[in-house]
Amino acid sequence: MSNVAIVSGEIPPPRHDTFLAAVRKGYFATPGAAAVTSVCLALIALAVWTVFRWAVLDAVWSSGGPDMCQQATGACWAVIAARWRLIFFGLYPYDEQWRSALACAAILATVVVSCFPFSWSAKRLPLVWIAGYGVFYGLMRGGFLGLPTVLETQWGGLSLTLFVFSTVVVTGMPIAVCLALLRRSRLPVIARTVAVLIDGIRSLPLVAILFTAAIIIPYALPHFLVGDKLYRVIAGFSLFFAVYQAEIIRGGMQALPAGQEEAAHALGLNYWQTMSRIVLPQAFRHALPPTINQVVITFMETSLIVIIGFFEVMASGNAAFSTAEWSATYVEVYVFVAAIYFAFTFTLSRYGAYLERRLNVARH
Amino acid sequence: MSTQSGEIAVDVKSLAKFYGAHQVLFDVSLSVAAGEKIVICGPSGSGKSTFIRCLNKLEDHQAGTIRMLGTELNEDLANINEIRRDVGMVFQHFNLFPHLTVLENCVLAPMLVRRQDRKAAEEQAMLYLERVKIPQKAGSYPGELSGGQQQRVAIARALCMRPEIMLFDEPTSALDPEMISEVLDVMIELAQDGMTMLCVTHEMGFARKVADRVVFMDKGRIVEEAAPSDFFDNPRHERSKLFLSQILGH
Amino acid sequence: MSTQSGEIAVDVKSLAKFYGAHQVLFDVSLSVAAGEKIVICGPSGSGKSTFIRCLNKLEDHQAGTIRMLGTELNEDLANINEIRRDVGMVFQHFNLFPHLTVLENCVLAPMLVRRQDRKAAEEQAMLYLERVKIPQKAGSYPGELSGGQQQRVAIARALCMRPEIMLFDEPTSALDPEMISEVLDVMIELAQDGMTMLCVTHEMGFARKVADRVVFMDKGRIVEEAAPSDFFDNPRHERSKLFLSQILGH
Amino acid sequence: AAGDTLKTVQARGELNCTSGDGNFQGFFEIDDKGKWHGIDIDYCRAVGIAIFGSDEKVKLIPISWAQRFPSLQSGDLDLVIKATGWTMSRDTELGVQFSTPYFLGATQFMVHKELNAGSVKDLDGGTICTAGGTSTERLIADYIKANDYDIKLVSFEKNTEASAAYFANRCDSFAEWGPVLAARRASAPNPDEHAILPDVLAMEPEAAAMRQGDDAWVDLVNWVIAVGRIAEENGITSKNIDEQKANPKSATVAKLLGVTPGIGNRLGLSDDWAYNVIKVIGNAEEIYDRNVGKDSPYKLERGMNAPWQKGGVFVPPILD
Amino acid sequence: MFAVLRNRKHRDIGLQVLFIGVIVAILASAVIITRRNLDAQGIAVGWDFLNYATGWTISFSLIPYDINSSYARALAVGFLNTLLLAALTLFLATILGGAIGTARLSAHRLLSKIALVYVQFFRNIPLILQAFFWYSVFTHLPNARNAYNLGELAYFSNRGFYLPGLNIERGAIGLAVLTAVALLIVGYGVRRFAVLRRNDGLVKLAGFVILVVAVAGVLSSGRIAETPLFDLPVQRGLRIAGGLELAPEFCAAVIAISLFGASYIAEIVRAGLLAVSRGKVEAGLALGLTGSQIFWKIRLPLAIRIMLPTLTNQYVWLVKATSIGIAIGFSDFFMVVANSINHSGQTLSLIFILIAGFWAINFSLAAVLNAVNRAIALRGQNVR
Ligand SMILES: Nc1ncnc2c1ncn2[C@@H]1O[C@H](COP(=O)(O)OP(=O)(O)OP(=O)(O)O)[C@@H](O)[C@H]1O
Ligand SMILES: Nc1ncnc2c1ncn2[C@@H]1O[C@H](COP(=O)(O)OP(=O)(O)OP(=O)(O)O)[C@@H](O)[C@H]1O
Ligand SMILES: [Mg+2]
Ligand SMILES: [Mg+2]
Repeated sequence: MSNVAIVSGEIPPPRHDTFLAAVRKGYFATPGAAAVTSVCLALIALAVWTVFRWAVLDAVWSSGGPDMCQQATGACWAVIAARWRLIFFGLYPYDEQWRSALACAAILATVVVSCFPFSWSAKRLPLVWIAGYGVFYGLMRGGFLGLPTVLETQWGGLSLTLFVFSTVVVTGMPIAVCLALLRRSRLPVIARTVAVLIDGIRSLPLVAILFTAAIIIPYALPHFLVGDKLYRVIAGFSLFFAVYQAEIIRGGMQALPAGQEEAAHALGLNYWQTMSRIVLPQAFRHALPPTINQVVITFMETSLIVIIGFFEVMASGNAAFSTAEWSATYVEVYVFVAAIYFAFTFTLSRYGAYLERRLNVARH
Repeated sequence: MSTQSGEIAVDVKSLAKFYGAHQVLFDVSLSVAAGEKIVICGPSGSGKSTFIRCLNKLEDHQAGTIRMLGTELNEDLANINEIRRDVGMVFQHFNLFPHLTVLENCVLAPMLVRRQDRKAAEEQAMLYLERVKIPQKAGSYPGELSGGQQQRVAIARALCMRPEIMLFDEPTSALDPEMISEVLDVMIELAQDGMTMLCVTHEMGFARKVADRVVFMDKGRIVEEAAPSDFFDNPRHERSKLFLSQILGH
Repeated sequence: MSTQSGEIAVDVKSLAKFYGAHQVLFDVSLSVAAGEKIVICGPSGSGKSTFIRCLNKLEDHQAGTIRMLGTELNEDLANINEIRRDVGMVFQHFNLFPHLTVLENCVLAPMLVRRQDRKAAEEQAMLYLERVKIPQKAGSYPGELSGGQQQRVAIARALCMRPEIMLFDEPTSALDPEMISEVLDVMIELAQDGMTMLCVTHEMGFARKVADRVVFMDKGRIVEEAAPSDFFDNPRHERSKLFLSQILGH
Repeated sequence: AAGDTLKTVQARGELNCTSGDGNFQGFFEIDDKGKWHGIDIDYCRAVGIAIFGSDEKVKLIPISWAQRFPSLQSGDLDLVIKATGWTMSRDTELGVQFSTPYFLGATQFMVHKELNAGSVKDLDGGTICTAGGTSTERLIADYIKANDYDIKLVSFEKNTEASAAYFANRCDSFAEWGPVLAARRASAPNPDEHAILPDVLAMEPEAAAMRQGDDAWVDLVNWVIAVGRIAEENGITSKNIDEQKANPKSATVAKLLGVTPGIGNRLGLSDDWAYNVIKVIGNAEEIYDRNVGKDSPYKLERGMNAPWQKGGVFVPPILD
Repeated sequence: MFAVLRNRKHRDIGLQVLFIGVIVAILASAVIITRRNLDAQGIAVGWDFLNYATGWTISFSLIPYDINSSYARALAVGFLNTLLLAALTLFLATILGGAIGTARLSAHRLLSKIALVYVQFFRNIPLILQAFFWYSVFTHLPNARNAYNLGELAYFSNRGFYLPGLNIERGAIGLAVLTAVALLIVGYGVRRFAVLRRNDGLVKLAGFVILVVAVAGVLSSGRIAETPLFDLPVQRGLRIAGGLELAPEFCAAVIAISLFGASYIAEIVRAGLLAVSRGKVEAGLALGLTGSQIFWKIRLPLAIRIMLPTLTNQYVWLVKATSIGIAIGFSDFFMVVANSINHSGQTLSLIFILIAGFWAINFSLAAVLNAVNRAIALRGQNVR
């Protein structure tokens, strides 16, 4: 900037700094900043080198068995080579695991498709999900076209994790919106009761809820309503997700000036229109980072369904190393499982950041 | 629900309004015939905004009755929605929807409430945006507009609903004189179309030219209510005299 | 950092400002002597708010220089804070702190920035609140005030810092004429105390009475800059003539 | 409901038995192909074979420790065979019924050799890592208290973590069941640095658990366990069973293998059920050796788990 | 009939009655059916076991406990451990999360990048694996005999950290903490609602003195007789004795949960700060407030009002995250319950106790924070 002589006042719009200039400005602006940057870089380099040596240089790859691993100072990836199918597919029958893989892909495709803005309409989204779940269920469960039936109790691994996760979010979100709206209801009795309900449920450990859904609910429901354990557990999990998400949405609503609702009313929009077009879109915008938080948490918490006997990824990983020959390789298996989790949750985080940027246009 | 001239569009009787224990409106009564234009003025904090906010039930009142277009504003749900559909309002603080573009702000209600199709709604919205001189900002978000531009969008948005009664709360406060006269021209046109208008404003020029009556409020009461010529040239009440002397003096 | 009359308080040279690729200020230059009162006017969206927001660096400019009280506004943080301490601003949208009472809004900066003790700060704040006629609302929260009351608080808050230069962005937009004249009186008093003022306003009465110069902006440029008498009676530029004809006409 | 579990199972065409929510070495483990095996699994299969003649009708339901008793009571399970110790509180308060024990679990200690500890006594002032919620934990606590040692016990959720803590030197000793200790030591980076102390804590009897009130069902499970031992006593294995059946060397063997009637209808089964079980699963010794003994990676001595003739404590009931 | 429903008041009443009715009906039928089913299957939910001795040890306990103690006492030990862990981790996670969330928005590129990496890293790796990692860090310190030694005052080893302790009974220490908290709350109330606002400095000083005296009094009442006030750790045999022992399990749990929680709180703080409208910050700038003054006096107070529901959510969640302790051998409430289930087999009763315990903690936490949320809500409506 500064003293550029400008005759007409018509100057070209400012261009962004070059990459190098941006780096210098952002990271090496002052001696202090430069020092901090250097120290950080050195630490990062050290960490990367250590990990690299362990995970790559000194590692035993698929060829070695447990005995070779015992000698090696690095990672023993042989366990993954030997047991990866267990980790990815759990107890799903060995010869049918291609179905599980396809089903997994179907769910992933559904998630990806519904992440694109063009499918965000009240008509398209349910269609996409119904189709996705249809394919998933058909493949996983089988029982037609000569595919042997595989019961829900045998489902496992990544496809189960993804199935539980996506179902919980997809069904939990609408419940969350309802709960949030009820919690803000004008009617004191409803608002209070829902508040107690939300506080009550979110105070419970998820394990207790899953356990209740799996074991105790059958006692409390008439027989025809009991259904399969997996779906009961998903229902309980959804409710759990919903109460958390409801509070997040309420937080987002709290950030809106009252004038917004008033303006909508003054235009004659009814309650639902006001909520769906004015209040919720803005509330979601304010609540996006915590929402992503909650979704990430939910993804990781799917690992708790092991408590009621489902072999999702984490449990399969546990089973993978706790045999006589692989019991020393738990670090490798955990790193592998962590990498799987990281791949998904990190993608979710980046998607959240993308959404934030996209929705940010109008912030003032 | 259409009103012919001569019918009573707004009928307020002995209205009282409290915020908690703090009373801000005292025994306000006002009757407005369909097609009439009322200008409400009065010192800051005298309850003008509160009064017109009561008229479409954005605020609950604690005593008295309000009848809009023949329907009493009470606890009847359907009524309130019907009324709001036919009563437009421009807010003192604009209250644009920041997540929607200017155009979307304008077509939202016509599409949802009046069930217009998008194309018709957009065409009509562009018409009003042109009238308030900001068609070029149709694609911008409210956060990218200057104060005056926002106010004009707020006016266009309310007009897009083609309401029978319009409530304006200082619709020209953020505008420059030039734009004020443009906006007032729009309002005068509307007035000539027979729309009932209640307008909180201190544009005395507008009051003189358009208003059928001027209502002067102070401390939550209607102090004086008169034809503009009477009001300006011959105010009866001490308070009004003082007020007018200040205006005309400065 | 005190300025004697005759010194240059504000010196802007060839200022250019973009929002993204959209240029809103073009080659704006203006020099204001200490103690001078400038009125800035112009149609809505012409860049008035943007211009005065650049003066205390609420917006970055992309070309040109700004010197306030002798210090250039550049990337140096310390400068900017020093400058802002001595440059008060009243926003078009008030921007009161909604979590603080009116009184707390007014004493916050004097206590934190000027290191006044609470008692002195509160006394002074009450003084200014009395001047803008709302001492009784000292304990209320901004959300409980009418539009005009909020605007008055905003003015009082800025004054409590006793700045050397005041930037007003439409300080009377939400006020009724009576209150406008009160507020203008306050401003005139300040003007007589020798405060440098830049005021975006369309109160031409104020401009005539107080301003040393009127600056007329259009489409991001300063179109005309003249003493009020010249400006009103004898505008040189076509655009100004049009603008004035509208004002005086309506 | 109680009283007719066998009929329910037969009507359903499926036996619901336990597997795990993870691995429990030697007792239930998943192989590379996702199939369960282990001692507990073998007994589940044995019960299934006894009822249906083949183990295809056995549904191994993955279930966590906490879930096993409620699932049993709610009827989701017909039988719990999941390394479950026979304790008084479970037997009385919980309303479950135990079979005769099929395994005796011995708790032992692994120590760092550098400590030169000869017995638990030498660990005085030290720390022991173990898996929590197991009977091992309780036994050690009891043992330490009884001997008045100043030893600290740190328990973990799983023995994987407990042993990792031990190997990291967080603890002076790692206490667990024999099979687990053996496996961990074998797979340690340098097995020679660790020793297993001679101290053996009181054994825990592992037994199958069933709902209270169905005596016939308990009988059936008891006899499924028993036939493995009777077969061992008589030298019958899965390999030589057909010769033995063709040519029974004693009245007991003849009865056992269904050559002469009696073993079946008294339990409501067919007379060849024991034959089927042994043919597929093997006798008690085979089960032991395959899963934790000399044919397994654990190479555990049979010790107490042997029949009385071989220095163990097990005595089968009499088949008459 | 229809007209009655169109009236807002009547409809409101009707809706609320209906709502309550449905809820009561669901609950009642659930209770009745459960009763019937449990009876039919002869399942008794017993509580007797609570009085029986557990027979197992707990490695970390704030109250006396040994293997002859009852289940009830074991559960109390676990409950207190969880309380302690929760209090510490909430505190640390809030401070760290606040700092990182703020740094995320910093103009300083490096700072914001580091904060971003922090969030992405700690948020996206399952807590249990992080707990394992920190635990292994602590267990890879030298053993007790070779412990790092800080001037004979403190020792750092893989058996734990040993710091100088106080020879004061634990009960008294707990009481002192409670006293301090209670006094602070009272003090805040007095400051907020009383007329004492003028002589701020003096009032603060008086309050501080009262606080110190009260806490010291409570503490001295718990002095263990005939011991020095300070209890120094000493090396002895296989381990270090005396002093304040911080077990590696405890340290790993605190650090893992705090770092993990901080990454989530950081995002919440960031969202809250972003939701504060720019105009408010600009107003602060225009008044000459410095960046930190604006942050503390304007942005943060406004952001807190926005993020409180979400923050409450996260707190409640974090309290439950303490149950990760089970994986690394810290005896939190969940671990004690799980062990009790395995030992006694009383699953239903113990799950109920688990629910009740977390319910008690979290419900009080949420109730307090919700009350704060209501108390500090912005007043009036035309705030822009
Ligand atoms: N954040 C923004 N992004 C893009 N354009 C903007 C932004 N803020 C303002 N503008 C545009 O800049 C121009 C000047 O705006 P400014 O607020 O300075 O006008 P003004 O002269 O103060 O008008 P008014 O009298 O209506 O307040 C307007 O055309 C406006 O649309
Ligand atoms: N939410 C509220 N709580 C308490 N008092 C309020 C609230 N809103 C408004 N008031 C008070 O009610 C009175 C009337 O306010 P109102 O907004 O109607 O004034 P107004 O006539 O529109 O003034 P202006 O011309 O300044 O906008 C004022 O004294 C104001 O302080
Ligand atoms: Mg008003
Ligand atoms: Mg402006």
